Amino acid sequence: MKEELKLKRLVKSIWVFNWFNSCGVTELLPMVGSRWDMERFGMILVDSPRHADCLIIGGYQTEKSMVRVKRIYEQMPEPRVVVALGSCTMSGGMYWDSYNTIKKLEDYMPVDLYIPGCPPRPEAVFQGVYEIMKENGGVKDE
Amino acid sequence: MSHENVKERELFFGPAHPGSGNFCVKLMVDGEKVLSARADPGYLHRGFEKLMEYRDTMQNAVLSDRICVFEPLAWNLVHAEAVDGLMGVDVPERASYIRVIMAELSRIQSHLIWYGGMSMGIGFDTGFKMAFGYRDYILDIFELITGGRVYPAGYICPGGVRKDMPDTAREKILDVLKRIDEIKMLEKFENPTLLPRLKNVGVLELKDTIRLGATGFVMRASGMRTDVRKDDSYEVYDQLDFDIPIQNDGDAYSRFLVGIREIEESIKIIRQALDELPKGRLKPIKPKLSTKIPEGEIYIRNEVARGEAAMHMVSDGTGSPYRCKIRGPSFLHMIPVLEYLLKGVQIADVPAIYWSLNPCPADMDR
Amino acid sequence: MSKEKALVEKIERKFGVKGKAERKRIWINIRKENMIDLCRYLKELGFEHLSAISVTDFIKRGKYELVYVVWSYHDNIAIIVKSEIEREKPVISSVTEIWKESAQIHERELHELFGVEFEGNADLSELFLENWKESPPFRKDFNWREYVGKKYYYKQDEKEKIYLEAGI
Amino acid sequence: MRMYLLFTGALILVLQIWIGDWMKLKIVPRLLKNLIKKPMTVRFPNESIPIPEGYRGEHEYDKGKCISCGLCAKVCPNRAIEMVQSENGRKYPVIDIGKCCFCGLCQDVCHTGALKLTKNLVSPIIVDSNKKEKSGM
Repeated sequence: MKEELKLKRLVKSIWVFNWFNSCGVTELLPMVGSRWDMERFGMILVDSPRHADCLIIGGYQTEKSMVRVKRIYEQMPEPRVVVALGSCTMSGGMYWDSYNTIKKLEDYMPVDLYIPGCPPRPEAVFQGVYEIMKENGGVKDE
Repeated sequence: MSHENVKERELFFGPAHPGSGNFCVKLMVDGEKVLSARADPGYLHRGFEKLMEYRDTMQNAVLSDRICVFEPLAWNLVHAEAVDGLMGVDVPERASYIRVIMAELSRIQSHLIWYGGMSMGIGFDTGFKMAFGYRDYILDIFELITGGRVYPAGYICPGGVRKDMPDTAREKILDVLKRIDEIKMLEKFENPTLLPRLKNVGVLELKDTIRLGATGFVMRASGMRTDVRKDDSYEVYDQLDFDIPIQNDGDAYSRFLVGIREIEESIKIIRQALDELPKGRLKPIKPKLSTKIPEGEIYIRNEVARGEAAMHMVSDGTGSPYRCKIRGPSFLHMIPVLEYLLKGVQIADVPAIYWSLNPCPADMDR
Repeated sequence: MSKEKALVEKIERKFGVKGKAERKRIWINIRKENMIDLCRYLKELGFEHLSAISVTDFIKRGKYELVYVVWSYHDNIAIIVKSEIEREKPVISSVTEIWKESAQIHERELHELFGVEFEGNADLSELFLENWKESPPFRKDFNWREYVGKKYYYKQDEKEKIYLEAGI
Repeated sequence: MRMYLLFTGALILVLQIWIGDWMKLKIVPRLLKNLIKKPMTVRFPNESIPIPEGYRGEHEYDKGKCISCGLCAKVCPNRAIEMVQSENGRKYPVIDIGKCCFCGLCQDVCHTGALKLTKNLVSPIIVDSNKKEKSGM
């Protein structure tokens, strides 16, 4: 694909792919629920990687699930964003000595945003997504 | 390969399917009918039983939150009782009551996740939004009492509870319970579009439940009145009176009905426990690096939201357990029971049956 | 306690083994050979719910200790049957013909994580790990800290010094 | 024109009663109650739920009170605390937020109260894009 044709900037609100793994589930599903309601920011839960812009890795990944995450990441169209939640994606977190979990996510796939916390609160995730959209030009500077 | 002789195709109800958590079922499908199913777990396997051998008691209490991601406090209670039993410590009366209140709150919150997941599985979006909306009020209570929204970080620890329940928590709990009572979740499912999706779908007779290892609400939905809180009672459950809701026809809807009735029972238990809560102040429990678990062996059985959770702990006198076998209820529900139930059903029923077993991939893979 | 004592005497008389009775728990040690007919006898007594099968790896004695926990819904008691097998060549006959599918899945997990051979179990295929070549991961001699240090951590990364000092 | 509206309104009501049984009309009172009730959504940027006391958030460390006993480094389940030699010869704990699981064991084990968990949240960390190309796929 020629360089300038590749769409660099994210010009619409983020659609999140439904790969709510490990501990992220208990904090991401309330975000989809009506109390935090991420749809106010235009973030919709999408069921196929083809429509998704953002892949939220919700915590530790095992060897087996890392294979699937890579395949999902390759299927996502180009202006894609990877958000990694929790300390398990940064440094192995609580399972630093487990034989089956991935210790550092950046060895396996490019990550755009780390959100510390175990698991992080919905406010922190919203703030992170806001910064991602500001970084990728999706937000008109008010 | 022409289409005539290809009868069976393999379909993945896979790890990234919107209806299924991180758990994959390989379905051999002929047209719309599922011929056979084969579970393929292991996406969340962290090797918990060996992780606990490298950590001492207080670190294990923090680690035991994450065995089942949906109900951390119930597994805290299992681990705390195993260590208390080995060390021969009997917990102060007030701490035991607080443990029961927190375990029942965690059961209500876990049933709300199940209600939301079941609605998402069969496409009833208002139920999903409502369930996760009201569950958040319980997370506010957890935040007030244990300091963490989702993970209590070992709040129920060996020897009692990490810090005492603040006095403001009582009104907050009663107010949230009133709110959950008001939403009358059952009536939302009594409509002609949802009931046929669950009525006599995935029927499990009583004689098959014991053979397949089903426990908890799956057996109660098939007509067996059994509850570990009453048969093998622990903490102060024998001093509280609550009854066990059962159904008889064992299909997806009756499993769901038993679950929702259990929420009303849990609300009754919490109200009783709050009234009988003994006065007094509990000393906060400080982690000590020198705690030694005396040599011995114990087998603890608890009733968690998904069924019977058990832990077999062997200790050899050092600070950390020598061997700690964790028996999660979803391990039996999602492999033998699900494979048995999925034979011969339509593909459209697979999410309904899957979600009717209150699946938790985390405590299946451990 | 009276029900537990009566049960323990009945089993001791029939199998000549020593049993310990606590509240709602009975602990029995038995030799590998007649463990199967004790399990069959317990199934007839009404202990039809197999709660868990677990293996404890006593590396000092060179023995695996298999633990079968069965529960009776009739008289609400759990019997824990323990029998020892060799650690190097762990082989024992399977209990799947007594407690059908629930025993089968427990044995399949223990086969993968501990390497125990269950004769008579139809399906001991892999469960949690995909094409795992090393020795069974939950044995005591498979040191996780070494394996993880080799596979995941790099010596030269400054932030991982604290893990490498932890005896990886 | 008004006569026409009244007529269709009545027709719809009759049809509704004739098709749906009376049970369905029971929902109308709850429908009105919900219309008046405030929605439960927390409008995040302007509104936020108050974080109670004792919430386990970011760390706050007071070097004066610290007697560098090293207990917090031993008790941390994630090994997030490292005792680092400082110029005056004593060792002081350094906490790596990327490893920490905010369990609060270090706060409880520290009997001089030097290490406390405050109520404020931890801010997200953006990975700058030029470093991103380096990481392997």
